[in-house]
Amino acid sequence: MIEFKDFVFFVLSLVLIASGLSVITSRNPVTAALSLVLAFFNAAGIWLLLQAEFLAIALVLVYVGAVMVLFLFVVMMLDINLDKLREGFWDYLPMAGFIGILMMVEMVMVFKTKQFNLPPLSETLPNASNTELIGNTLYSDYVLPFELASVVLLIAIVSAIALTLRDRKDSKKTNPADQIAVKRKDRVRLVQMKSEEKYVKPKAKERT
Amino acid sequence: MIGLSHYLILAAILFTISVVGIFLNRKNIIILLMSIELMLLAVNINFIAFSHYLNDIAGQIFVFFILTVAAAESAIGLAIIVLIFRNTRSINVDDLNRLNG
Amino acid sequence: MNQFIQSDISLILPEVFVLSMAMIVLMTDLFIKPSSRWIIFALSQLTLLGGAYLTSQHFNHETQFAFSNMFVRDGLADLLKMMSYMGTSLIFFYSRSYMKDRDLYRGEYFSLVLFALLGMMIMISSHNMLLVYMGLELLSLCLYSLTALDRDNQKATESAIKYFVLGALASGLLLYGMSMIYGATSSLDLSVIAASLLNHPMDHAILVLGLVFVVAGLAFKLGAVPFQMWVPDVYEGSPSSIAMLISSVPKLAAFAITLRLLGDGLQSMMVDWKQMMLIMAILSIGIGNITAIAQTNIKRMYAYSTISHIGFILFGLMSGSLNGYASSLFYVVSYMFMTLVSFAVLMMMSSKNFDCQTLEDFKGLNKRNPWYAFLMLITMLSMAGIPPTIGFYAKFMVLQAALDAGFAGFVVYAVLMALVGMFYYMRIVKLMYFDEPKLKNNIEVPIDMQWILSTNALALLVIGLVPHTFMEATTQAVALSFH
Amino acid sequence: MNLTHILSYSIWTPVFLGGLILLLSSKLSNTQAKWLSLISSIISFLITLPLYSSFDFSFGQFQFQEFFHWIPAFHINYHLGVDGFAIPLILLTSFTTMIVVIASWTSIEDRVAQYMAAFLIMSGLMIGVFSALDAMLYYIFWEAMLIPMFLVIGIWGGPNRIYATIKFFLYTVLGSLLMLVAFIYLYLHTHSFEIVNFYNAGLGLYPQILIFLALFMAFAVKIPMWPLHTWLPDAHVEAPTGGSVVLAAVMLKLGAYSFMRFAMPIAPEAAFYLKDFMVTLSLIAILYIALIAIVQKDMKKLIAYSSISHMGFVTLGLFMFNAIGIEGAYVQMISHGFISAAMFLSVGVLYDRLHTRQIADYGGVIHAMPTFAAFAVFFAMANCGLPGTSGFVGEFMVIMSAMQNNFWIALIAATSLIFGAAYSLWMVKRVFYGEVRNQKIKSLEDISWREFFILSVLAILIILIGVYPKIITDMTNATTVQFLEHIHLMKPVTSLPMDI
Amino acid sequence: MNSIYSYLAVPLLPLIASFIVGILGRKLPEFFASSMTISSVFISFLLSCMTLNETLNGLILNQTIYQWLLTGHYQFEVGFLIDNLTAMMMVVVTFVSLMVHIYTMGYMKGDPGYRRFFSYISLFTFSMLMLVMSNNFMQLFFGWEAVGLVSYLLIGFWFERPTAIYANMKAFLVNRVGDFGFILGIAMILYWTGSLDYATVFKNVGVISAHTIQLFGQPVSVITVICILLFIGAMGKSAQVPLHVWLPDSMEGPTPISALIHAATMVTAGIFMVSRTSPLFELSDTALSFVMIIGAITALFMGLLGIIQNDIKRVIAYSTLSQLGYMTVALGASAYSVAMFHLMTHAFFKALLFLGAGSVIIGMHHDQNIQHMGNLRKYMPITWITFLIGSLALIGTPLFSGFYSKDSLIEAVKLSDLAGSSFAYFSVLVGVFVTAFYSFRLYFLVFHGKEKWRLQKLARHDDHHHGLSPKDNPHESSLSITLPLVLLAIPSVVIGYITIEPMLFGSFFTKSIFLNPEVHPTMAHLSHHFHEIYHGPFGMALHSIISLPFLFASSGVLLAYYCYQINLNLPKFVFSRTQGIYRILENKYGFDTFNEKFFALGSRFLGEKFWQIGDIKIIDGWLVNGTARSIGKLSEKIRVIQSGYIYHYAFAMVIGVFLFLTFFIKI
Repeated sequence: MIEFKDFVFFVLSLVLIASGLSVITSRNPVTAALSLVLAFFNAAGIWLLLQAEFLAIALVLVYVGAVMVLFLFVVMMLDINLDKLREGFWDYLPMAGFIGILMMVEMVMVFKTKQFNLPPLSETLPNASNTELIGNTLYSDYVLPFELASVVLLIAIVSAIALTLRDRKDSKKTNPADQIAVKRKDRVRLVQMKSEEKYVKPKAKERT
Repeated sequence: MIGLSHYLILAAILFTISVVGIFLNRKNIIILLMSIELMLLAVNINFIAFSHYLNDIAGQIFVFFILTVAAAESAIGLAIIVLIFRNTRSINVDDLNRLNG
Repeated sequence: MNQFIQSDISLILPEVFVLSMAMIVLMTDLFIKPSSRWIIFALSQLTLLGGAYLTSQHFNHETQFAFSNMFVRDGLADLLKMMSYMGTSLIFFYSRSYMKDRDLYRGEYFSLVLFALLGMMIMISSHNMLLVYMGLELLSLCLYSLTALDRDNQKATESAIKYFVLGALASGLLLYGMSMIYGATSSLDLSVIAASLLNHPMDHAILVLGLVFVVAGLAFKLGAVPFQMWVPDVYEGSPSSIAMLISSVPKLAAFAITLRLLGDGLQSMMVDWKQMMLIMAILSIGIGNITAIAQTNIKRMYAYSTISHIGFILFGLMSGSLNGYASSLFYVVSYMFMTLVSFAVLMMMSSKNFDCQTLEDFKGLNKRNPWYAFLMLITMLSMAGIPPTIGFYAKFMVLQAALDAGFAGFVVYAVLMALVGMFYYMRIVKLMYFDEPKLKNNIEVPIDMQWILSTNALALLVIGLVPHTFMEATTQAVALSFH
Repeated sequence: MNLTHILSYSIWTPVFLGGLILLLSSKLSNTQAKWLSLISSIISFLITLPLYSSFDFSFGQFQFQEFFHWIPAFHINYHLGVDGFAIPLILLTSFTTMIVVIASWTSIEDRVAQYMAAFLIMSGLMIGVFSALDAMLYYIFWEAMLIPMFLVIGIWGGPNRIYATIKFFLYTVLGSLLMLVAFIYLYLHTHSFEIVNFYNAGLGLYPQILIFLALFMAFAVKIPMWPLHTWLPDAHVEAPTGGSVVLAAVMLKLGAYSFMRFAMPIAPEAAFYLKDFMVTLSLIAILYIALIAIVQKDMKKLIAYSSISHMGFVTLGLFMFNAIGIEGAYVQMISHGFISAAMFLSVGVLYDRLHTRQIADYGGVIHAMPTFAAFAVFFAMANCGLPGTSGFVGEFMVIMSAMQNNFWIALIAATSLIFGAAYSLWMVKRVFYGEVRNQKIKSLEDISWREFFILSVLAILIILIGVYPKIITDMTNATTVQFLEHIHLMKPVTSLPMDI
Repeated sequence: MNSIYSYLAVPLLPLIASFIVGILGRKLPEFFASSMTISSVFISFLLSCMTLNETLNGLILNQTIYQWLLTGHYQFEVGFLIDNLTAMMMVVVTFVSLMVHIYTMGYMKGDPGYRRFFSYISLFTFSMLMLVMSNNFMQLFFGWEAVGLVSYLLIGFWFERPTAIYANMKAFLVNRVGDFGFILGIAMILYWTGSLDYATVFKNVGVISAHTIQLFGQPVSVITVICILLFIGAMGKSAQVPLHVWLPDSMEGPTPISALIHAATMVTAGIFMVSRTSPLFELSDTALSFVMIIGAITALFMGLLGIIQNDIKRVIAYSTLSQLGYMTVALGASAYSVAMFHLMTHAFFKALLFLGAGSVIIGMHHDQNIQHMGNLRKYMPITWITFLIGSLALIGTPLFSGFYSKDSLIEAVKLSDLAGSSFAYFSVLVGVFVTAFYSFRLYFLVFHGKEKWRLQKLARHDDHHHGLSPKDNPHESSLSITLPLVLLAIPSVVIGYITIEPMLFGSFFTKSIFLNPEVHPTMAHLSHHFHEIYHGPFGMALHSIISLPFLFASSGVLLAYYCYQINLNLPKFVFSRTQGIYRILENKYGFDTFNEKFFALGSRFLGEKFWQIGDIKIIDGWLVNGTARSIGKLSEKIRVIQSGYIYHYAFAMVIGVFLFLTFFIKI
């Protein structure tokens, strides 16, 4: 007799796997991104089954709400020629699939050991809620990584700006500091030429 | 009866899918990034499953950080992709072979 | 639930200082004119000096933990941090004119490098898998963006995406492995993991599954075969100064987490990871040295040389003894100083419109500038492991440890491969000394860099003559950290 | 005179002076550099003289020992000391350096200071090899010495110098890396790098054989023994005269010396066990290489092959395991040091004038250069082992000792009497005798006073050793006795096979 | 003179003179060079005579001068053994050397190498004295090789001549082949007796005589092996078949050295050495037979070659070879003293013949072809007379010195009962005829008959020999040339008569040469004949008239007279009828061709192959460069893996993980 929870797990899992496959096989990156969103939703559901409510919510909020939107932005922004994008896929599939399946079988065989056939825990968790528990731990034992996580985010910001922010080439922006610092010799060059003699082409001087 | 190993097997399958995705995808770098997200998701499922069955919150904390970092990582990854697109007008994986040998 | 107390802060003071200074650098950059960038430079160097000062305050004390045993401060950590400061400082010095010439001499460069340094320091001191991961990502993210910093350069961006994708894959592998180990031991703390592995014999398969993934992730960071593929491309594609950074200091951190995760946390799995390392070491030494021969791009050659050096470092690690760890530590530190000089000379020879990249560019260096040729000679000899240079002792210690551990056949193999390696190091010497120069322009180097570079290169020789203090320091650091 | 640190002075004086000249190289004119180098080399030579005069030769143990802990972490010590085997070679080294400096007086024009400095530094390092009593110290000197030679051949060498020098380098390093492995193995076994402790390591036969083979690779390359010899002709041909002289006179001896210092006493049972192997290689060197020498068209190559053939006598003598063989090998080493140096200098004299080393380009040189030709014929005679010259003594002793072992070994060794004469004299015939081949030879100038001086000093030494070889064996007798005692202690010789 | 050091002067004086003349060279006046060396040799000669006198009074000195080498329990010393044998050799050497020195003053006048020549021959005198005075094998070997060196230098004295420099190298190399055996013999002596000192060796030799060694699977007596090896050395130096090939070619050197080195002294070193080591040879009949057969072959077949030679020096050279064969036969017959006796007489008359030939050559303006000469007695009386005396002595005319030595020798061979003695006897008998024939063929062609240089067609046929123009007359040579001829002619006549009794049958050699009368009774029989049948030297001469050797000799002379004085066409006719034999003789039995083809070309072929295939192709090409090349190729292959595609890189990583999983997970 399959319990309802188990049934939910299997449904979520199947959809998760299907959407995962869709991510890597879809022709259109937009489809892929949306498949990924679906995958995240299903994963969130599974996490709920595992009583990780806070993370399930966070996953939906952060990933579906922010990260995947960013992905979609980029996908839309970059004008990609879709026709070319699927060449060679089937050529490599047998090899890749073969290795992938073998690896999976190996891993699955490991998980089939008794060690991990733990029964589900009793429903009685510590009296605090999941979120509270995470919060308490995060700000005490895990304060150092938490601070570091902020640094990581800072780095992401700094890098993203440093890499992508650029002045538009066609804007006529001038730098006042440069303008003030300009000297006469930068702009005017006096060339002395003898009038009678044959014109000798002056050597091109490097501009300072 | 659903046990820990079910979750682990699910994660393993997802992990494999994402890995296969990385070397199956010849064309679009963005899908590579998505595969990586998928891979992290698999890892997260592992951690949460363990956390649940071991009754230990550390796993969930780890997932929290993985989520954070993964977000930052995507930002940088996308920034690099944008740069590539600006430089070569292509995000075709096959075009990225100027460096070899 | 632990309250973090004063002592926690005092132990982590160097990291705090570096972090704050990195932010100060970041902020300062917004408010100064491009012509006053020297302030940034000075601030950065000051950061390193301050970090070194703060680290030295506790130097070589007994092992102390902070932040719920997450953060460890021990001999190994202190030594590696000091070396990281030195390495980073040298990188700033060496890359100054190179970056200026390429218009990369910006605030982000300094702050990102300092953030990366912070990541490395965290890695070095981490005693918890989560912290390992955080440090690693801190470092990696900085390196990804630094690689792409020369953003209009196609090669740089290409190498950045390669580095990024493969790095993310490696992080995924590492995380997967960590999750397995967490599942098996129900802890992220390395000591607890070690203890629980020792006390509760676990199912072997699941641990090996975790171990394989962890090893793969670590091997990627170190650049060991078959996880080395990114190394040559990133070295070649990224600006020389960034390649210098990637090839040098992070190896210390990677070494540290390898040692901590495997040597400390998973020491009861030694039988397994020893063999994995052996395989990787053999492949790295072989493929690194052999492939390097065919290279015409000097940075790629350095990359393969790095791979072969990593093979040697793994040789030391896989001995699984304190002796072996110490030898690897010695190796990785001396490797860092060697590689710094080798890249520095490369950058010295580059000019505004010219990037020294190919072996040809080294032709006749002795005629153009005998002193740099001499410094490069020392470095190449050191890389090749010819006495009396530091590189020789590095190889010597590693081989000694490996032989002690009973890997006689592999030692002979390593030695033969080192011979193959000598061929391409000597080829550079040949180009510098025996060939006529192709380029005629003078090599102009600021006076301070001349001195620092000379000191650095001569140190390879001088420490080679009196290596004892250095050896003792590494041996002691390992002895203090592993009981 | 306080001789406590005489060995250190012997090693570091030339290194220091060489380094000084190197540092000043941009500021010195060529003439200044030459004189400075000459003075340096003379000082370095004089410093080594007390080693001879103050050594107690009746006592074969290590003397003039210096000791301090250098790398305590690995029990590596700065331990120097010499016995009867080392002193003649040290003197030979410092002497050769002096000769090389004088010989290169006019032939080197380019980067004189660097050239001279390389030889001075090399000289110090080679003395270091001869006097190190710590295996690691020895190894470091051994490898470090390669670098100046590598540069000398590569920078001042002939047209194919790069191939030659890289071959030289890699060949040598190949051997020495295996030696390093052997040393480390011994270190792990004895927890010391002291050579004396290695002697008493008490290894079984199987590890001994492995150790011996590893050391063999290093030393056999250096000597060089067939089939590891092919670097030598190339290196000699391409090297400048000074390089060839040092290479032949001293560097080859390092290999043989190391057999006496390391391979044989550390692994005596293996040495016995592999005796036939070593003897076979030596005999191949003597016979096969001599035949090759006959057909050489390049003078230097001919002499290089002749060197290999002569060094075959050294290894043959060593592996006869009797006093006369070992001392014969030793005398042969010293003698070859002088003779090969003289031969290479003679080729250098010709090369400086005509810039060719092809035998076919010469003929009738004696008409233009009678004095020089007299020297050349004399050295050729010494090279083919004429009694009364030093070349005879070593060959004689080794043949004598070979006969103690086996008639056929002696027979093959003695063929060198014929083939040695064949290649030496045939070269003399083609180069010096006959009618004047061309106008260039007719206008050759006879040797200068400087060249005359060097060649006559060498000639006198060659005759001296030939007439009174006891001068060398007096130095080695006591050490030889100990050496054999040590080896026989490890494995007593019951009786040597009598059937011939 | 009773300290050993006083004898040092004998060899050292010529050495010092040689060094002074050699090193100062052109800075010395010619006169100074010659007078200096001559006086030093003269003093040596006087001292040698005094030494001989002392030894005749019973002096035997065996003493070390200095220790040459000490190694293990072996010691090698330099020392002198002064006894009758040595003293006799010293006198012969210094006397002939002195004669040659004096002769050279005239012969080499005006040659640019005048001083060099004196330096060389003085050096030779030193070397030869060291050889004969040595008291051990090591020093013997020193002298042995040193005379070889001087011989090398002197044969190539005119170094611009290709033939000369070819001949000197050949001489040295062939000698080296002999020395190769010699040094092996020495090595065996050292091994079996523990010393190289004559006295010690001879003392210990009895102990080893019973020992055998395995050689090619056969047990061979140690003594036999030693003796044969030593004799190989003697074969080289004393030009015995098949190592004789260098001696005829050595005539490329100036004539005085042909007299000194290649006739009188150096080539007899082998004979001397065997006599000196008679205690060894006495113990091995096999070795003696070997010696005898080699000697016999040399004596007969080399003599035959003399018949067809036209170069005056070559005729004498083959004669020398033949006579050396005689001496060797005597050694083989265990008649060492006879060999020594013949050595001495031969030294005088052969030196005389060579010097006479030199005089003729000067007279003929360096034309050496006897077919261009004739009737020279008219122009060169002294040379003629002395040359005739030399020839008579050579063929063994009774009462001449050669007679006594040669007849005794033939008698000794006849009496010997060793294996091969009958063949040897046949050879030496026929050899007498042959000797007589070619000697007088030479004599008649040179000193009698028509003056053939006056025939126009013969003039200037030769490139570098000047020759006499048809209108010129040869002149008698100067005093410095004729004086030695006369001085040598005297002993050539009388020395045999005077010394046969003490040398052969008296006690002269008894202390130097060891004889085992029970085994080898030859000398005893000979002595018996001499004393009981002939009653002294004169009786011996009378008796010989009816002996076989005399018959052979006189018929040889008569045949020569007939062929070259009466029927001049006969030789040509005979030669044309016996083309095959003539061809063989002309090619000298093919030894030269064989050596050139087999040894010279063979070793060069081997060397070339070893070099090109062994060194260049296999070791360098395959092993050294091949390894480098294959690593390079491997490198090019491996770098292809680094394709530049991310998915390949990722694939590599995943494969790595996969393989690790497969290897390490054990479920």
